[in-house]
Amino acid sequence: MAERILKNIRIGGLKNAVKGNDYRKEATISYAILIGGYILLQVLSAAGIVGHNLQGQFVPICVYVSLAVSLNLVVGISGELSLGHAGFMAVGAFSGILMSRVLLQSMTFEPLILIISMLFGAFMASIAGFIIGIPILGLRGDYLAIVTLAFGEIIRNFMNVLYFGFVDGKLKFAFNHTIEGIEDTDRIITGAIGATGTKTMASFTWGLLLCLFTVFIVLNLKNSKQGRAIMSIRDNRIAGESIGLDVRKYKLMAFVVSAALAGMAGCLFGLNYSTLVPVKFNFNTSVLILVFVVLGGVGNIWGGIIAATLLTILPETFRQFADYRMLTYAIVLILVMICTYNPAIKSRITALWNKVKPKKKDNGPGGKPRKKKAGKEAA
Amino acid sequence: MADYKKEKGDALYEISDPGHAYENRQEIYYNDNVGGRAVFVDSKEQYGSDEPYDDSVYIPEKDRDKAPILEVKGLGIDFGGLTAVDNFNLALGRTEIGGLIGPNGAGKTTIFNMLTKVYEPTRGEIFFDGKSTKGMNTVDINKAGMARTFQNIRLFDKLTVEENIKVALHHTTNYGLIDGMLHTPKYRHEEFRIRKEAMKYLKIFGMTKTADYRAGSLPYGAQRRLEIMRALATKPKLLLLDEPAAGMNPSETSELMETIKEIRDRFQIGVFLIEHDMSLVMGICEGIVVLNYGRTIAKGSAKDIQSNPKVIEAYLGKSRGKMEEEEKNEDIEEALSKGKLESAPSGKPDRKEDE
Amino acid sequence: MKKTWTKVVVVALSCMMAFVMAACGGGGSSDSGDNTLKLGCTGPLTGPAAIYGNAVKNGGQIAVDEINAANPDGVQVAWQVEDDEADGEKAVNAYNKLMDDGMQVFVGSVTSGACVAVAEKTNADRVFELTPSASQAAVTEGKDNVFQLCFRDPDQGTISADYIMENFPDAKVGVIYNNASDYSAGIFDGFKKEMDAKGREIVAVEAFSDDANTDFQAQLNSMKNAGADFVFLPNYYTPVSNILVQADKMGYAPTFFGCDGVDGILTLEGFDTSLAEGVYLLTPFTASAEDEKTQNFVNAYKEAYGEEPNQFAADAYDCVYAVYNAFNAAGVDTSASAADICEALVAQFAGGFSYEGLTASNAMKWQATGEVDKMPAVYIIEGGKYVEK
Amino acid sequence: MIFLTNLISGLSLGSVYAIIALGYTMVYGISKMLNFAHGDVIMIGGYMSFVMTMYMGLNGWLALLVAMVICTLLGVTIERLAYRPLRGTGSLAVLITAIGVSYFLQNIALLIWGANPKMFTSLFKGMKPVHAAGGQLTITPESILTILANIVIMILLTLFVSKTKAGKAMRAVSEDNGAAQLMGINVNQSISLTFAIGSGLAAVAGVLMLSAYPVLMPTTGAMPGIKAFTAAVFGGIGSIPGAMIGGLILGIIEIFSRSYISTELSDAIVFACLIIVLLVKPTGLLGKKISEKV
Repeated sequence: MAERILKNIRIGGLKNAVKGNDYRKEATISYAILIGGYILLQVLSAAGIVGHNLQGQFVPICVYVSLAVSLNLVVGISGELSLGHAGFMAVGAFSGILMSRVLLQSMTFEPLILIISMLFGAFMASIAGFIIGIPILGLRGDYLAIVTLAFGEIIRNFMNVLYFGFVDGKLKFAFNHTIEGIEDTDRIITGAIGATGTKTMASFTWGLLLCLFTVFIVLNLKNSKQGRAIMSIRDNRIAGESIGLDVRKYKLMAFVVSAALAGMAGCLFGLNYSTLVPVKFNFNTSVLILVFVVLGGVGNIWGGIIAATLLTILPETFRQFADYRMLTYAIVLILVMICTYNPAIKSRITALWNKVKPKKKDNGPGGKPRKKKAGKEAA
Repeated sequence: MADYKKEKGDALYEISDPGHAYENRQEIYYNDNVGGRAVFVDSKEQYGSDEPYDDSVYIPEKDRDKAPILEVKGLGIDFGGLTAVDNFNLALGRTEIGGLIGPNGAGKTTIFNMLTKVYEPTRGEIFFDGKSTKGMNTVDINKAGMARTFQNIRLFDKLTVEENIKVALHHTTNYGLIDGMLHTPKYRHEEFRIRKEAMKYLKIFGMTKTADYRAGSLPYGAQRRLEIMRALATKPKLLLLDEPAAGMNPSETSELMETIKEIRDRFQIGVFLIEHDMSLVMGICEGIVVLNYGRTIAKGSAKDIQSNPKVIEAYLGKSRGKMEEEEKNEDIEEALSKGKLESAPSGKPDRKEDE
Repeated sequence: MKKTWTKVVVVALSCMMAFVMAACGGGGSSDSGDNTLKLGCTGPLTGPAAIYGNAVKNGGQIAVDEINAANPDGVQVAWQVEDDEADGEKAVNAYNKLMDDGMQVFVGSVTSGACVAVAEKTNADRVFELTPSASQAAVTEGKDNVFQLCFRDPDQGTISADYIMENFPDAKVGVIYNNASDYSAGIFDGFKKEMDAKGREIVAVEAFSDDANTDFQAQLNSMKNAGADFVFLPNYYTPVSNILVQADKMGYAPTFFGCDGVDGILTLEGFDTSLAEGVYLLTPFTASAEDEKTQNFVNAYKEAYGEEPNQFAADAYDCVYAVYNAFNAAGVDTSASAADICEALVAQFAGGFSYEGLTASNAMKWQATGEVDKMPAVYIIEGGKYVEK
Repeated sequence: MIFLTNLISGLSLGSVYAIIALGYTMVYGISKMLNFAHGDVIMIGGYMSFVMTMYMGLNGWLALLVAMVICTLLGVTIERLAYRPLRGTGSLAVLITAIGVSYFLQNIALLIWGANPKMFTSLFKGMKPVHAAGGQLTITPESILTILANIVIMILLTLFVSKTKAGKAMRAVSEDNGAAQLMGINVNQSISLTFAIGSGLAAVAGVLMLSAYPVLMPTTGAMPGIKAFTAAVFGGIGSIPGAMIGGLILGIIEIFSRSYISTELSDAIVFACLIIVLLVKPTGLLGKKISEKV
């Protein structure tokens, strides 16, 4: 049959049509923010403008950015609500710390130890993600959310009864009680007391590399066969099945990759402090990461980066409010949510902005008038 | 239009049996309309006096030398205690365009859902491409070569048009997760290839300039078209279209008719469609099944259907159908052959089968 | 599109604001002209552990006010406490904030987990650290600049075990401890080691966690079933009060024995103190001690904050005085850098400096490892008061 | 006997969870949001009752009434100020706002009442626990009355929802918000009413819980809140009898796993049970089947 193109087809005007995601632009913005921020902060630090307080937050900021980006893979790209991200962070942190302590027995080259530990943390977290992912994938919406919450709590509960340490140079493991005959200094993980005596190796540069890697993986995944399948299932599960997408497989994929990246970030976090307690990875931390994602715009990678940075610094800047610090934080959080999501207020801000902003023609690239679609995004 | 036999009781065909070469089978396939099961009988004398209609299946002549792409035997489904569809039988030729019509709520979409295993049928068997689909799920069905569209359009709204098609090409996209995460040369090569392929589909449908737009933001007609394209991109042997012309104006509908025929000709596949727009159904369908209250009330060519009193009754209601049959017949025939006839006796709004 | 840009603007503006605010914090400098020694501390002022941080904040403030009032012409002391929510990450942030504000000596952190994380930093920054209440061994381990004013957790466990074995030779001992708390788990660790070493059996061990610290009936039932007539409670007073209430309802009345964390239970608002009758506690401090020093402190505290001070407040009070005395003894100037002060203070503390305070019956001395030598006393609650045994 | 004691304390703890879960489940049913601030309303209810009895010298029951009124007002205010502006923008935005509200309530309680815990005086102070079987079996008035209160609340609530006009309106709104509006039901009013009832119940739950477990702190509500949320999902979120069954089962599992398996891992066991139930019944024990229209 001849290559005949169907004629006279009217597809209607594209007046109201919206351009899709511009991956290149998204990546450019994300990398620019990360690298630009890094250079800016390094310069400011060198010039002595940035205080200890902010400098001390460089690594945690990077970790939270990375966590926000990886959680976005589940919440934004796969469209499932996860309330247990801190659990994967915990798995990565503790297994990474364990690995670093073991490696320190025989190695001295820190960058290599750090990389191996982070990979190990990612590996263990991905296993946790896989185990958790399998049963929950049949669930939907808020039910899936509660199960992720439950798993996050289970992981933390188990961390409370895990003991690792060296006895005579050998790695020993115990469950539910202390290890027999162990010296204080040879403890690695002591149940609820957590990991102590960790050699801190993390630095801002490592943090940046982690962020870049996470963003690289997530953005690449988004713009690939797998990412498209994951997003398709988010947009319309039934249609996805009808074109032969294995829903469970792709959801699991998003979950596991996200868990692995969270594990990596958790590991860097763990190696930034000489001590780490399991309580750190409770529900509040999971929620905190979720707040980054939602505030940055669900599915928006660079939005998440900015939100994570901002919300990590914010409570610190509120120290001047002394006793009212956390109260202020809570109020700001509520107000910001209402301002960014309430349709009436939003349109007012937009109108205000339109007055100020130089006129641009047409829908610029990357424009996404989401209107009332927030509901769908969240569902 | 393809040639096929119209005479009652004439259009018998030889069916294939899974596992056997169809040539070996000489049985004649009839259907026991009352018993709820497909039976094999030697003659049609078994039918009682209660106005039996011939339930044998019409297959266009061009397809008779090949095994039918789809065979359905005694298909039925119950929701709770309610029988939504009962004793549905069908055979569809390799390159046939078949139509499934009936008033709203007759169970048409339910049949599509059973064929694609969105619902598991309560009774009956489906043979697709000679194989039973028992135990398959929606995904398997698609992999086996059946693709569909939906009554209420189901696109991947936030993805672009191009991505929508690329997703459908994922089975033929040959790279793994690691390639996808790291964008290896293999990834680049494959992406380049499927992009070209996706553009080919867009070109066929004249939608290249929409490639970068979000599917959810397209005009209605374009969305319908994209859904068909997406189904085609999975390289099916049979395409199920659920009300493809819904919401289209007459000129768009006639374009669509051309498109469907073009698709069949170009890809050499079977098409089975649900439609309320009689101009479309009568215009392109080579065989038509009429459904009412979950039961088949008529089968045959467009002409058979147009003159079938049961069909008229189903569309207009019993009392009117009987009392004014004489007077109305012509009008309805006209309506059936020319225009849309969407009102159902129940008058219920378009029901989407659920639960 | 509009939405995106709105967001960008909002985010960018607030980002800038935050950075400016954060950067401004760095403006403080240590060499202010006046003769002031700047002490800093981090502790949980919000969250579930807020009670300890606030006590330290207030107790320290009392000491600072006393010192400043007593020597208007001598070295003055400034006291700044930052919130760390008992979290290592926040504690490091808070510590860095203090550094930005020109802190010279660190008197913290309040909780162990947070303190270990901060101690790493003070060691690197060469800032002298004396913690009032972070009792984990890991706090001082390998850090020459970090000293503790409180007992180490395992030591408390050991001392408790010794006391129990000596004074209750026939008691069947059970333990209920918080396995999610480093304090509680640490004491239990030492306690169990000592009991095992001396061959004394513990008939039942039950744990609970911070997430399930309300219902203790299962644990108490298990104690009861094991026949325990003596229950060791190495916990803070909040769960202990809960345990006492529930044991009373069950009609289970063994001898309860707590550690310094139980101090404060009598002043718990709304608590029926009759339930605590006969409870033993091993603590270096109680507010009902009759010596003059303690009474002065308790009265000043009550006047300022309207409640009785607990052990944390007393520890903080002692810390401020200990640092102040050592600073004066070392003869350093307040204009010296934190590192210089650190070296001078380390020399003092490791070199036999002693201090008589509220929280020990003897004069406290420090080992070079950072551990304090002091003796706790055992008290029993009788007639709604702590009575020394 | 120990078994019976455990069973009673399990039922009593479960009843507390059930009453809290009712608030979760009703709010979820009507506005499809996870109100994570609900646990903190319990805490506020506890403090209110405490303040009324300790500082104002009110009788415990009167204090409970006052606490209920205040919590009801609080619930309605929160809904009006924080949640209503975000209605229809998707569950995520409201979820985060609810968490903000939760932080807000905790910190405001910290500022007002300080960090020191308070010991709550039991509502049933005058009543003595019953000991039986030679001290083996203990029945406290708190546990029995909590269980009774739970049953009474359940019955009243079920009657309210099925018999009264306002209750029917609430059901209609949970079924289909838009359709209810078309039928002339004031959706805002119905949602406010739901928050009012849920928050009033939270005050009751708070007082009952604190009567049995008397330590009151600004963070007192957080963990029971999460557990009750789990209970609501366990029973099928959105279903009133589901909340009751979920709460009771959860309480029993928690107490039993603590008694017979491990005190350290009791929470892990509770959550593991939840997961298992959801695997078998993906929408909880009594939850409505989610069906997707094709």
